[in-house]
Amino acid sequence: MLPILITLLGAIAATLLGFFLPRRAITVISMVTLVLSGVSMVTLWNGGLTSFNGSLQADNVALSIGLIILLGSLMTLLVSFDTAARAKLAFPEFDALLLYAVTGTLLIAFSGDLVTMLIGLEVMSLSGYVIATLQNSRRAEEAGMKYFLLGAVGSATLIYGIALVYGATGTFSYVGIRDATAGLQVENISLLVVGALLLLCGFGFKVALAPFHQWTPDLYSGAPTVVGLFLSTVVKVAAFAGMLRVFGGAMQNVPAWASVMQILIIATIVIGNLGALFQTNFKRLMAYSAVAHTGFLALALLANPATGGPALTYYLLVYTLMTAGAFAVLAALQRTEEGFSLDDMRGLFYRHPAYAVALAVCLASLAGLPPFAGFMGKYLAFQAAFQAGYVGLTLIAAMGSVAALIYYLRPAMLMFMHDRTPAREYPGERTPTTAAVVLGVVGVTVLGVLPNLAYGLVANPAIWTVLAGR
Amino acid sequence: MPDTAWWLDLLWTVVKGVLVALALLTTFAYMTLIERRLLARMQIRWGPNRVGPMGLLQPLADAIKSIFKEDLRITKADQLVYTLAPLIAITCALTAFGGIPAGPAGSFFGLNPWVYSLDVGVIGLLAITSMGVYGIFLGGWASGSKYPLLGGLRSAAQIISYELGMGLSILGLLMLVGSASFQSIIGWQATNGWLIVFQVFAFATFLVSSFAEVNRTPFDLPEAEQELVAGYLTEYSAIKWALFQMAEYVNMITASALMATLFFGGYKGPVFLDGLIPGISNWPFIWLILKIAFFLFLFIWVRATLPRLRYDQLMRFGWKLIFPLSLANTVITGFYLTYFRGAGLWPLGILGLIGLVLLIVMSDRARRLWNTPTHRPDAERPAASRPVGGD
Amino acid sequence: MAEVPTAYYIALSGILFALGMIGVLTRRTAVMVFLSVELMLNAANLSLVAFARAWGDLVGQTAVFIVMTLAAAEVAIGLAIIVAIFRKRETTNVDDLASLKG
Amino acid sequence: MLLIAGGIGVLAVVVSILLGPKKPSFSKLMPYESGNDPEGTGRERFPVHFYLVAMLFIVFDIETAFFYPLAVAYQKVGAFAFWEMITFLILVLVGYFYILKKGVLEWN
Amino acid sequence: MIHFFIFLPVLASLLIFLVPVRWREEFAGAAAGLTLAGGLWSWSVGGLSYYSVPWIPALGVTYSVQMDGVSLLLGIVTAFMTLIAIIYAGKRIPNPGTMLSLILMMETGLLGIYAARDLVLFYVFFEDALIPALLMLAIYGKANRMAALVKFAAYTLFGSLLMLISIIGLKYYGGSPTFALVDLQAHPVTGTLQTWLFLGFLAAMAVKLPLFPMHAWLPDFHAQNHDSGVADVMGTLYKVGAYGLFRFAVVLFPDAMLELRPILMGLAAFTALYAAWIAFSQTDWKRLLAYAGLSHMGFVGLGIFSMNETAMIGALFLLAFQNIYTGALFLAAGMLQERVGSLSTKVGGIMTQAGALSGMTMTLWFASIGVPGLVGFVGEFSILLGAYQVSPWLAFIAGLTTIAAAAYGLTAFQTTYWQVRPAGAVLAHDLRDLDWLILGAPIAVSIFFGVYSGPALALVQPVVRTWMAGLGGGL
Repeated sequence: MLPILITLLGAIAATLLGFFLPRRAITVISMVTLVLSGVSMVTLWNGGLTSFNGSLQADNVALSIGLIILLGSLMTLLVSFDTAARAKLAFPEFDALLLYAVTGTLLIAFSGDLVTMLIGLEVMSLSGYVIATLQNSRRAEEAGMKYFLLGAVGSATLIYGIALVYGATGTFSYVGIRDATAGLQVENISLLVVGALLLLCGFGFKVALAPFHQWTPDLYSGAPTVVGLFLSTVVKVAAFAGMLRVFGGAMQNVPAWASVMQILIIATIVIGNLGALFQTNFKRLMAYSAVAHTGFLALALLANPATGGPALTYYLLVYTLMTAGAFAVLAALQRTEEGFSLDDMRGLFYRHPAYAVALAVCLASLAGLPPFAGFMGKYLAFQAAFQAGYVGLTLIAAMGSVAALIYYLRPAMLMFMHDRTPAREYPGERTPTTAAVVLGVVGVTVLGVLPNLAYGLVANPAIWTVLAGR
Repeated sequence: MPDTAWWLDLLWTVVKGVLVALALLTTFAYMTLIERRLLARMQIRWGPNRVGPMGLLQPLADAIKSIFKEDLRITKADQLVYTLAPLIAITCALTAFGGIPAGPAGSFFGLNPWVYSLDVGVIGLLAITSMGVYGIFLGGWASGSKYPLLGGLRSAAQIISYELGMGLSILGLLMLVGSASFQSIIGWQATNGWLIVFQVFAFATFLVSSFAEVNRTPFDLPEAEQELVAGYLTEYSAIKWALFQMAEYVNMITASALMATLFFGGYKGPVFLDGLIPGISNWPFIWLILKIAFFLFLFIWVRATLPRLRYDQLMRFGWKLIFPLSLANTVITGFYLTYFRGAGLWPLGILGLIGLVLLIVMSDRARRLWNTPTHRPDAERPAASRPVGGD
Repeated sequence: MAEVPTAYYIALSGILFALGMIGVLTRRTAVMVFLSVELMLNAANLSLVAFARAWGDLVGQTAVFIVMTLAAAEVAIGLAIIVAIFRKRETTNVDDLASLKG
Repeated sequence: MLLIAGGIGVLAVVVSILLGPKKPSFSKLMPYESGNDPEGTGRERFPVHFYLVAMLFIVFDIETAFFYPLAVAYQKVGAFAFWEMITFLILVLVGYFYILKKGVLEWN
Repeated sequence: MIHFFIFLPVLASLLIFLVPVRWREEFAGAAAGLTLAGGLWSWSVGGLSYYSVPWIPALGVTYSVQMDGVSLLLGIVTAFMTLIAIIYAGKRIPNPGTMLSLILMMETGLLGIYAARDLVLFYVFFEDALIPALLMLAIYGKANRMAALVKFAAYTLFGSLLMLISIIGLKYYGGSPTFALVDLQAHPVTGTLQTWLFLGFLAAMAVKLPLFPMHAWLPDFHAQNHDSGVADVMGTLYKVGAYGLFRFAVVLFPDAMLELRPILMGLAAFTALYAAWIAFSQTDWKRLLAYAGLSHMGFVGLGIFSMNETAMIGALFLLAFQNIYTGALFLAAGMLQERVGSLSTKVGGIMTQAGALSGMTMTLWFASIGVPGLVGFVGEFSILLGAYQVSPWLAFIAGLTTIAAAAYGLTAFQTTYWQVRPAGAVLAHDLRDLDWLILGAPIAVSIFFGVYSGPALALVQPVVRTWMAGLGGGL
């Protein structure tokens, strides 16, 4: 409750103070807000508080995902601090909307029933649409439009799914749904299954599972880089949090969704990885990589919550760090919002050695190479899925990672190849962005070497058995 | 009502509906006449007095003229919408009135003196009336011409702006009554006294909003001849034009009825008259019609008295004055009800009165809110890059 | 009057939803796609109300309220985006938005 | 029943329209532009301000819509309702203040 | 101590960037020397004992390391060759900081592979060694390195991800509490499942070994690497497939290995012969050496797969020392390239101008083709001896390889060093200062252990014996 309120207050402050203070001050305030919210989350740890009759529950699941969200948002703000002006995004509204979106994402993570989740999701999505379109350019608008249209379709599907689930169970609360689905009545089951599948589709739109992923590449590459960073990390984390709550907690007993999910995951992994193989623009590559990672993340989701939950949480954290790190490097170095083409990256190591190494670390982590955390994330996801009996799926995912390695490898290696052309990167000052990069790189490395730092916190299976709430 | 006679029920409803519609149309017809006469009187001239005795047949003549006039079809218009628009306008206008009770239940020859009744009568009525804006906007758009388009836009903007003030101003009232059905509101007033007493401030804002809602002076910008020829009506003629006019007047009647019902006890007369003629306060129709007549007169009176606002003033007036004021009224009422309910209701009336007086005293300052031309040179603007709501 | 069975409402809402979905899939102008989405939302509302009645439960109706709000917010933002695009390109055809390829 | 009352109106109107004579139309049925030949289409873009007003209306109307149930149930809920309302209002007023500052409510 | 041994190089590889440019070579050399000293010290105390702490307790991943005889031998060889490579790199590559760092980083990966007693840890080090290998190729490679890179990475990852899944499956199906080798051993998986898991594991090892159908990345990898041969040395060391099979597969999948023994041995023998055959037609030194190495690895594979004690000892012995002479040969090829600007085997006439270089190269070649008295012979002979007990025919086929090796090795040597030097060719100078050490030290080691293989065998033998004993007395 408190963390959400703090971010909300921050958002309001950013909205109103935007008229009186310079943008950077607003950004600082926003960051302070996020930190405060994080602190309040830490104090709530193990508290297991609920409010509004269980509509909001601050259990450890919510808190850990909330912290991931805050981390991603903080990195976004850090990056925006000095690149927003270049990206023509230097409005206080950007910070305000960002915080509103964060509020929404936290609502999802803390949600205890479908309606709260829906509100959070929409607050997040709506702010997201605006953020994506905020930059006054054709690219951003086009990206935002696609995002919006498909996102709206996703929302509608989701809402219809919620309606059907409500019809089948007579309740919105996760606990209620779980209890109701424990002893299924026959006449309701078809309703329930259809509802669950619609929910799955709706969430599929939000997290970009394969047949519903079309907006992703356009959005992540068309929107300003900072925005791409935010949307591909925080928003995705939140959508997964929602899925975790709904499918891992409330609807664990509902039949059929898991098998459909399997198909979606296969499609996602195949399409995401194959799509990324043929990209020539780094931003688009990252976009497809985000799709591919969705598949891996969903793999953890599919598994039994006791193992899949911590795996998903850890993976989300790592995913946030490495994706944000990569985008941050991109934001620091790019001259235009189109980002780099892969050719631009040739020889980056000799022009900006530190950035290149940082990017290489992020890419290696994304590719799942040890000792970086991406490996552990992938490993945990595979293990969770494997233990849940999805052996074939795990094999397919492993094959997908091979493709993934190749397309991450190409840019990573190109950076280290000699190149005589003059620098094409943006030369200016960019300390805060660098801070974000450092955060990402250090996080990825430390968590890779000592995964237990994060995993140990969430690994207690007890907190995952009450995913739906008490 | 037994289930078996649903068709009978339906039949009676239809009959009542037709009656109401006819009554409204007749009122509309004579309203035009009365308005012209009254205006003329106020401006010290005669007004129509040729057709029939005292010009009483003038409305009939007008009607015949409208019907037999050529129905122009503008080449650039979107024919379907062009035809549909006045229909929407009049339908909404007529429908809205049906929900207002004209007497106690069963007082109309054993039937209920209303066409339909909803639990959320006030809200339903507001909803239906606000649908009328489609008629106006679509009419303006479908004409395929510039003046109507702008006129339609303007009036749509105006109507929706004042819709807010209107909707908000009755909130305090609803809080007091605790129900949104007309029956309960009237019943509450019968026991506790007219709501105007307790919600005088709300009434003020409601009244102003009603004027704007029905596009009457001083808010009849959409039809401002000097600026936009005849607004959304420019390309309309004959019966369609008449329908729009009709809708406007019917809306006026509805607004009057609404004000009467919400703030002036509805179909109930003053209770003290019961002492003279027992039961007089419960006579159907008569009280409502009287009250409506009073408000209609007010409409005409104001038209004769006040000048028209400029469009920017109009919008600012709605957004910066009416909207916050009605909100404030709501909050104050809410606060009072929560913490001083035990003290009775009359202080609320005094509070409202004080507010109104304050507003009038401070009217010069208040006016600055909406009346100052806020022309800012472009250079002063924060670079146009600041997006507003996504533009 | 006789009660209308809940199943009828659900069937109707299902049809509405399907129509909306078809609209989304076949229409090419942003506004029409958008309208179809609204249709889908209202289908959801309809079924929510029907279910709320069937369960004798007010929560479903509350949810409708919220969904309506969401729909409204979506309209506001969606139209803003569509208008912004239209003003730049004079088209809202989704197929014309193809500067991001790959 | 609500529809029937509306239907009456529609019916009456349709009949009256049918009654009206439709003499052959003139070719001069062009949009009125103070006697000038009309230029361009009549469906021009209109000032974005109108969109804004429409959007604001949506936002605040929804707000009002939220208030109605609250108002009706107000006395039953008690003090919680008041604070609920205040919280909600503050949020709404943030938006109001924002648009005020943005100058959306200014018409030049 | 064991952690110091494993992680000193990676520490140095990071710290090296803090060291002033002109001192970097010395710094790296000192670090590598220190590591080697650590290895030798461990040898003197008889290995480093088992150490295990939970790493990710919730998942049963442990950090378990140990340096027993086999690990130690391979570790010391790695440390030794790393030192050699660093010395040469410092001399040959201008501004070698990055290269030195990568070399050291890779050393840690390799030492980790040898020390790891936990499958996940093993996997981590396994992949970890890959990154510097890739970077060496990317930074210092030749024009077509991208293709080689992608091929290398794709093969490797393909295999290792399958291995990862089979690692997960191993714990899951066996019901072991942790991934530590001891626990996995105590909770074996049996039956068909074991075969499947073994196949997954094998996929990774076969790529690294490399075994016949998985070998395609190898020649490109070497051919595209930097001329100096430094990267190739490290690449050679990276061929740890046989070790992985020995360390994990033999104990975890004994049934599967026995079941598949004929096929695998056949493949290994075929690999050895096939590679030798291909090597025969190579005209590029590095490709030639790559195929020669492949051929050796076929031998090693044959030894491991035969599940025979003698053969296995020989295989590990060969695995360790093959690194030394093949690595040194790569460096020798690098020196040749440095002198004549070409890696062609048709240069001709080097012997007359750079006698010492030629002589040393020849000695190394002899070691490589298994001339008795040199270290290669001991390994190859043991393998053949052991394999003969299992499958005489396959041993015979593999034995042909030694003849083929002599043929391709001597032919190449002849055309490069003896054949008449074409007129007007660049004058190739002979070995200078450190060159002596770089080639001399490996030769010394080769000769020493070729003649007196006892100490090395003493390291390997007990481990293999215990291993085989654990399988019921060996076969």
